[in-house]
Order: sequence, then structure tokens, then C-alpha cells
Amino acid sequence: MTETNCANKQMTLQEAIKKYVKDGCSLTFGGFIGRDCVAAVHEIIRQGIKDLTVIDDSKTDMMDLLVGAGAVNRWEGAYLGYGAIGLAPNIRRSVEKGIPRKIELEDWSNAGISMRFLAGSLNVPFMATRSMLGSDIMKYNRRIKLMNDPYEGEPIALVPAAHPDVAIIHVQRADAMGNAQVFGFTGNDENKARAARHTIITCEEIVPTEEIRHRGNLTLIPFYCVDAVVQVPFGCHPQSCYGYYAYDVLFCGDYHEAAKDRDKFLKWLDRYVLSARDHMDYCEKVGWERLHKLMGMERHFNRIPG
Amino acid sequence: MTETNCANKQMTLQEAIKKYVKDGCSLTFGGFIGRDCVAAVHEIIRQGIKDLTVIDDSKTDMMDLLVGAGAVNRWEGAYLGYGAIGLAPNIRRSVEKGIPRKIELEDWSNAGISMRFLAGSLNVPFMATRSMLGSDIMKYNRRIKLMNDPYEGEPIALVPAAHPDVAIIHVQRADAMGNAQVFGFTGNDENKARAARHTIITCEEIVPTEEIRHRGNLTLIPFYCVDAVVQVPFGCHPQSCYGYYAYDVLFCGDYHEAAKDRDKFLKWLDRYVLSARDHMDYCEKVGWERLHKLMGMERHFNRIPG
Amino acid sequence: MSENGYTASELMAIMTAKEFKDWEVAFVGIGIPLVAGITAKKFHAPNLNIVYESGCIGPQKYRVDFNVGDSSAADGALCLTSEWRVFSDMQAGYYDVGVLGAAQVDKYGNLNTTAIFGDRDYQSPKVRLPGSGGGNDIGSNIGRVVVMLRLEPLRFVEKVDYLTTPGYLDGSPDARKKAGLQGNGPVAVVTNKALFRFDPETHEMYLDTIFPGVDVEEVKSLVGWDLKVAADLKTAPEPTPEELAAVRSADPANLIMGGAAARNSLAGLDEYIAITKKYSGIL
Amino acid sequence: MSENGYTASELMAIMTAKEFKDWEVAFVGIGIPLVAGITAKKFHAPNLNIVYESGCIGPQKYRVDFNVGDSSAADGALCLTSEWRVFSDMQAGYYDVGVLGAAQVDKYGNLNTTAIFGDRDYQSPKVRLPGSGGGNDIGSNIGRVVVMLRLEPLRFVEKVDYLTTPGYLDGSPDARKKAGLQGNGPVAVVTNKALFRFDPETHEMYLDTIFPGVDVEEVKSLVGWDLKVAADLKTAPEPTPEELAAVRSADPANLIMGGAAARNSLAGLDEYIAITKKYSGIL
Repeated sequence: MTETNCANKQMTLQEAIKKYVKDGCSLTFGGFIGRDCVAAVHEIIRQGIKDLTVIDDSKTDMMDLLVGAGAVNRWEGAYLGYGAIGLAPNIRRSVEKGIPRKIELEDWSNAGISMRFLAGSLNVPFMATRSMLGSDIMKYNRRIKLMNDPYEGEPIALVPAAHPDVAIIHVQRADAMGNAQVFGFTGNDENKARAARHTIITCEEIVPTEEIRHRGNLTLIPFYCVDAVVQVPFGCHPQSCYGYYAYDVLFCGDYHEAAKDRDKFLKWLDRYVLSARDHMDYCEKVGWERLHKLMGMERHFNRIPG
Repeated sequence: MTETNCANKQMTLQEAIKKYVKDGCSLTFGGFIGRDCVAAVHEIIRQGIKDLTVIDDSKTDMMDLLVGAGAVNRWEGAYLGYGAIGLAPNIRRSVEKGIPRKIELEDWSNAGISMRFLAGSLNVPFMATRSMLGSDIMKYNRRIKLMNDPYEGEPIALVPAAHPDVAIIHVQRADAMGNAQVFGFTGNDENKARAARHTIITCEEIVPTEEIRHRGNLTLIPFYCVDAVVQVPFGCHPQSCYGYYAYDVLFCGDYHEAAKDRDKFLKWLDRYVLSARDHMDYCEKVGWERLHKLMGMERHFNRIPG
Repeated sequence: MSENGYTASELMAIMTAKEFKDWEVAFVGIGIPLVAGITAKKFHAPNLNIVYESGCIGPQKYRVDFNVGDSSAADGALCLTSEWRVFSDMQAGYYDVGVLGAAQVDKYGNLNTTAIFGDRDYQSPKVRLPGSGGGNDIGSNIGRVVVMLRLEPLRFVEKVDYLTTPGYLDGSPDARKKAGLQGNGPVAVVTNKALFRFDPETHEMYLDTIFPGVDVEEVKSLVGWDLKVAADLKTAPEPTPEELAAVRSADPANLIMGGAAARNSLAGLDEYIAITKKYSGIL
Repeated sequence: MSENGYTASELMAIMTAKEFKDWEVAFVGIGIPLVAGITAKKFHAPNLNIVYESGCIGPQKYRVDFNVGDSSAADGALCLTSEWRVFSDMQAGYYDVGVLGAAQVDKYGNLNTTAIFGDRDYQSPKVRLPGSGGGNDIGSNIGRVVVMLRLEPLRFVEKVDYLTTPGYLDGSPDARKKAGLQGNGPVAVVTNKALFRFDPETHEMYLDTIFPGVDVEEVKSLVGWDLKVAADLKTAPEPTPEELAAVRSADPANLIMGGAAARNSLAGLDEYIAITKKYSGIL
């Protein structure tokens, strides 16, 4: 929950991560393999934060990075792969071989974990769902409870509310108060921001509050759910950000190739994350020209209505 | 649920009401004392449909009208008043004196009934809520069940899913397929449309599907939840429709005065509803000039972004 | 209007306005509670954000609302969303203060907005009231609740006919917690004659502040139990001209405060529209 | 590419495309399932609407998706909403058909996308796979489910190591209903060599259609149980040039079908952007 509302919650990414993300805390990230919080993940790795629990729906490269960097202790979620490209190399190395450390896994389905965030956002202890019944997800995950519903007597599964310590959500635009507007799909972001104890909004652009008021229907996360607002242009690269830039499939392919080998992965991590001072330095390394080509491609196909 | 999706679900208001609203069925209406389905209520009264159960959150004049016309058998909901103007005269006459007939009442809070629609939309049998605990709402309404949650052991209330036979929802714009876009507050409309077995969309304007695609984030109710689409300009009068016309407080005041007396109410009902052939005839009786003044007032204060 | 040049409703709005703090998020119903919120924004709480149960968060008020779903409730809002969402945000603890009206209140701050039974019962009461609306939810979930109602015969009762909205229930120390309720319960009851607060130990309502020109015995005679009076009973200051001007500009056609009489005194729609446009301003 | 001038993946996409009907709402994962959906829209199902689990409903496809949350999934969509909402709409029965992949399938159509245990276990398996994603939800709730996977050794097994997504569970007549599942279960398993269906009584998977040039014994040798073969075993037609053109234009840089090899054969970002723009078209 937000301690105090005020006119200006803006800070740097370093400040926001340092203030809210602590060793051993639980995290969730906005986006859904697209509009991912890549810049925030880089900063978490740079600050050497450890023993994290990640509670999330489906993640690809950003979780592979976090796990490869040894920052994660536990995963509660539905999907850890690499989309159409393949399996996630660091996830496999961690789970199968304990390199660099073994992560605990608690499997859910996407609908099941979505209901955990919905319950968290509503501040109720549980939600009912018709997913996961009869499967081994329920067999191995004892927090999913089978019950007969007291109205009709049907079998139904209960899942407990999720309340991560911190939600980090990247959006297209926000004001300094923390009102966050999303264009395109919204994933579970509205619920993650509400379920978490603290919420950091990273955004492509900070806009005046007047601009927010002009399109109040697009405000997915109101100011009172938000603790920090950080402007991070290209903060999702190499993932896409609807209306801003397209998915960098070739960069991801190169990452995936490198990540298959632990040494090559560490070199990649050093080159793009550890040796980058900050997100602007990462953009410099990726190349501004490349980033703007991806923006040009995106805006060829869609532009957020003006 | 929608039987078949197709390119054109457009029909007249008479056709839509006749096809889906039957004697003895249960209904819910979109809007929240604002964006109300007034034209649809008039048509239900004109068709002489009887013994309705209305499951809803908060309603003012349209429920007062329906109850005064003798069309309602039962109410499950949270609020039946007349906003800042006062109590609802026909509701009082029905409950206190059985005129023209007594309606059964089942009281809920607005949050409680909202959770019933949410559960209905999710197709789960119940939702948990922290409202209504310790109150006489729970004492008189045995469908609210007290339980200790199986995770933390806290007391919590369960409410059963609502599945009305028909939801009628008025929106600013929709396409002929049934994609419905709402500007301003959205009430419980997204959940009502999904919880109901059939959904009728009435709208200020039918727009091309291309226009819907241009602002997909504003589509509150997708085509697959919708059975019928009806264009009914000024379909909320005397209530407001955000971006289209303002609340007609003087007309409502006059109604309220008339409704205090049964005979005067019946004259009002005859004048504006029963003797009107259809909604266009109602608009004629109210006066197009008056309606356009209300539109002018609304657009002085807000215009839907172009 | 009183001999002092203001009405009881105006004084109620001004006294209630003082209960809001700057940068709070307030869940406020239409009518006088809303006029109080708008008044607070003009003085000590310019950054107060108001939430309407229809789904409007932080509107920039241009005009009077008669209903929670009037277009006006959405004018320039920071966020336009759903009813179920704002009630859930309330349940999640995001709203600091709630203001609600009632027809009856009892000595532990429990409210009735459902039915006055008289010699009858719930299904066929003497007077059927609107029901809970969002009242029960505010009383069940918000940290600090302010109640507004007129101090009139049969309104302040030992026990409400129907407990729509929980105050301190039976007044016992953990009654709210045991029932599963959140929030701390009501902090003030603002009437046309006095302001009441609650004893932190016994949870019993007591007379805290009396309004100018009102007599303590008059207040006690209108309360249905043996009312305790604060040792340091305060007298409310007369409203200032600035406060009265603020209240009146929030309801320029006097339709909220003045009711049917004010409606009937308007020449028609044109005059109403003209007044609304003239007094519209961004807060 | 086979000697016939098409790849196994292309044939799988074309065979899967035939499972969609016009005006259906389909819940389709990225990769070859999506290529199949786009192909169907170009032939017999122009009004097929595709839903992505990220929250995109009915996009007008301009370009290839690599992930369910790529911007492309939202291009010109009829409705852009939340993940939890589309899964709930699935649970409410609004989606007609779902297509999903798997690493293992058993004879009752149960799927494993979580882990291949080998001689190890769930927490330390031989191969950790991505997990359910939305797969379990599709299998639990959608009326008609189509499964896509390659017919390769150890993929078609008597019993999956980990039952991620329910097919017909133990195959008993009411197994799905007793577990509380909705939907009727899988209707087809499309592979690179053959198409399988399920016996309506026993729920056991059988060989329904064999692909051109494939031998029944070859299929049986790759299946880990005594596979039954349809009495009227069909042979799939060769894909038409139009079908192949449609599949290829849905993946113009061959990055979905061709994988790393195709990525490496591109000169760079400029070529990729140029190809994507060149083949973009509104469906």
C-alpha cells in the first residue's frame, strides 16, 4: 500500500530499486512477454539484490537473466520459456543442474496465478477457479485447495491471494503523481499493482496530469496504488512496447544462443548489464540507431491515437 | 451466452426486447444512475412484460417506473432511491402498501452485489467479500454465507454468482457485431454482460468496426458476449450519458413530484411511455430542442476525445 | 435560512469539510457530503481526491452531481473505471475517509438506511428507505468514517431498526474485528445542531461540539439514550463569509441544498444551464 | 524441406488450419498454432477471431508474433483487455476452440509441458520445460481442443511424466466431469506425420489420417502404446500451392518455422524490418 500520496513520486531507477527491492523480498513484474520490465531487472542485477521470490504469470528473457545472474531463490508462476524461440537456457541450467543455484519451483497455470493476483487486488483471501482440477499442478502444489462449493456442491479449486512485496510495472505513460496509462493488452497489471505492498511504475514518458485527465478511461493504475514513478524510455527492449517499439527478435535470438553456454551468458551479462552504468548506457550499447529503427517499425504498424 | 456470432446483430428495440425479455425472467441493467437503460425500460413496460426479477446494484427512476408499472415481482440489489432528490415514490408505495403489487426484496450492499456479478462473469460459484459482515443485511439475506477462510482462518462472507437471464446495457457506441465501447465510469457493466445468459446492447451510435479497432482499449464488452445491438439515441434521458447529454434534473424533479401520487404517476406513465409508439415518439414528447440543449450542456463540459 | 444568514445544511457541509485532510482519498456520496468535499478542496485540502462508487476517481469538478453516475462525476477524472473496482480498492484499504448519510443512528454509530419498521417489519415496513447502496461497504472497510444526518426526533435511537452499516456494533472492544470488519469505525456524526464523536474505550457517541445558538438540553432531548457530553464541550465557530461563498458556489442553483423548492423557483432548463455554466470552475 | 517441396511444420500448420470454423473464437498460442489460425482466415474461416492470453481479442494481423504479448498481437484488435479477463471469458465458455503444443501426450490426450523426469523427479527433472502457461486452462475449459506436437520418440507415451493439461484423464466415462472440468476434451492431435483423434467411448487416441508418404508402421513404432488405427484410415491431401503460399506469407522471414537457422541467415535488423513491412497485410 502507498504510505503517502503527493504531487511528485518521480525518482531515478537506481533510487526506486534501492528503496523498495530488498534482499529476500518477493516481486512481480508487469507486462506479458511484451511491455516487460527489462530495465528494472538489469538494475536489480546491477545492485546485486539476492534471494528474490518472483510471483508471476509468464516470463521469458527477463526471468532467464535474473535466474542466470543468481538473484532468484523461488518462482511461483505459470511459464518460464522463451516464446517461439525455445526453452529458457538459464532456467534449465538452474532447475536441472543447480547452476548457479537451484530455484524452488511452485507451478500454477496462467489462469490460476491470475486469480491469485485478482484475489490480492480485492484483498480477499482466495479465489475460486475451474483450472488445474485433476492435474499434477494440484498434486504437487498443496496451496491449491479442492472444495465443494457451498451453493451447488460442484468441485472447485481455491487459490490463495498473492501479495508480493513489490510490483514493478512498465507502462507507456504516467504522470508524476503515479497515474499510469496502458495502451494495448493489460496483462494482470491492474491487479499486480494493487496486490503488492509497494508499486514502482516505470514508463516511456512522463506526461502532465492534464493529459491523464484527458483520457481517464485509459488509466489502468491510479496514483494511490503507486509509490514511485520512473521515466525509462526503451525500458522493455528487447521486448516490445505497444505503440513505441517492436520486438527485437534478432537480439533475443543472439541472447538465446549465448545463454545456452554459461560462460557466454556471463560475458553477455557483463557486456549489457554489469558493465552498463545505467539504462541509458545499455541503450548506448544496444545502439540508439537500432532502438529507433524498432520504434520506426512499430509506428509503421500502429500509433497510439493522438 | 451468445449462440452464434455474426457480422450483424442489429435489430430494433421492439425486436430485441420481444426476443429476449420474457414474462418471469430475471434482468439486470447497465449504467449506475447515469447511462441508464431508460428507453429499454419504457419498451418493456409498453410490451406489458410481467413478473420480472431485477438483480442490480443501484437504480433510481427506471426502477421506480418499472415497479410503478407493476412489472416487477422481485428485487435483489443495493439501492432503490432517487439520488439527491429523495426517496423513490413507487418503490415506497409497493413495499409499504403493496400498490400496485408488492415486490419481494433481497438486500445486498453495492460491493456485495458487485461481487455477485464478478463471480457470474468469471463463471465461478461464489466470491468472498469483507462487506455486510455483522450487519442485518446478512441476518435477513440467508444467501450470504459466513465462513472462516481455509488459508488464514479469518471470517469472510461468501456471495453466490448472479446469472440474470438478460443484461441490457446502454453504451456510447458499438459496432454491428456487438463490440461495445464505454466512455466515463463503467459501473458493473463488463461483468453484467458476461454474467447474463443474453446481452442486449443499446447505444447512442453504431460505428464501423474499423472505428472500434482504432481504440480497442475502450471496448468494454466484446462481440462474443452480445446477442443484439440497438441504436437508441438519447436512450438514457432523463439520466445523463457521458459525452452525449447531461442529466435533466428538472424533468426528474417533475417526475418525482408526479410519482408521489398514484394517479398523477399513472398519467405520467401514460403520457411518456404507454402513449408513445416508440423511443423516437418519447423524444418527440420530451422535445428535441430540450434534448439538444442537454447535449449542448454536456459538450460544454466534456467531449469524448476525437 | 437562520437569522444568522445561513442554513443548517450549509453549516453541516462546512463542519463536515473540516474532517477531510489534504491529499486524502475520500469516498463520498452525492448530496451534502459531496458539497462538503468540494468545500474542503477550496480551503485546507486542495489535493483531496474524491472517488464515486460508479467508478470515477479524482474528477475535476465543474458542476453539481445529483447522482453518483452523472456525467459531472467523470469530468476530468484521473481514472475512469468500474464500480466493482473502486469497492475493491476500498476493501484493499486505499481510501482514507468516507462520508455517508443515514436515516437512523444508534449510540454505537450503527446506521440504518434500509427501513423504519414502525410497528411493522422488514418486508412491510412503515417507511422503506433506499437500502445500503455503498453505505455498508464504507462502514465495513474505510479507516475513518464521517456520518451526516439531521438531529431530529426518532433519528438518534438506542438501537436501529435495521443495522445497514456497522459502526461499533454492540460497542464491545473487539466487536468489529471479531465480525471480520476492517477500518476503525465512525469518527464523527455531523448534524444540523451539533457534532458528536465516539469514546475511544466504550465506543459510545458523545456530544463533542455544539453549534452556535443551540442549547445542550435541546440536543439531549432529541437523542434516544442518556447522552454523555464532553467535559471540554466546544462551540463551533460561525461559518465565515468565505466558507459560505464556497458552499454556495458548489451548489449554485441551490438544487442540492434547496431541494424541490429551489427546483420550482427556476424558470426552466435554460436558467439552470446558464447558472451551471456561469459557476463552473476547475478545482 | 521434404522432397515434396514443403516442410513438416508447414504441413502441420495447414492440417491444423482445417480444424477452425468460420466465426469461431479461437484461443491460440504463438508459434505454429498461430500460423495455422492465420492460414484458416485466408481460406474457409475469414471471420475467425483469435484471442491471445495477454489480453488481445480479435487482432487484425499485420505481422508475425513471437510472443503472446508482442505489439503485433494487439494490432487493430477489436478489444484490448487483461489476461485475467480473457482466461475468465474462457472459463465462462465464450471460446470455441483452443490450440496448444506439448512435449508429451498420452493415450488419453493428457499433456505434459512441465518436465521430462527421466530418472529424476519434478523438482530436479532431466528436462525442465516452460510449465503450463495457459495450456492447462485451455485443456480444462474450452469445448474443443486441438493439440500440436511432433511425432518423435518418447513424446507419445502410455502415461505422461507430469500431467500439466487434462485430456480425458484416466479415460473413464465421466472422469472430466467428476474432476470439475468443463469442455469436452481434445478432438485432434496434429503431428508432422499423421493426425490422431479420440474414440468417443473409450477416449483412447487412434490414428485417423496419415500424411502423404508416411507409413502406418512408422507411426506405430513412434507411439508408446498399442495404437489403434481407424477402419477408414484417411490419407491427407498434399497441401495446395495456395495453402503453402498462405502459410509462408504468415511467416515471411521464416523465423517461426525456420528457427535459429532462419534468424542466422538474415543479414540483420534492416532486412527483417523490410521483409515484415513487405508482407504485412490486413486480414
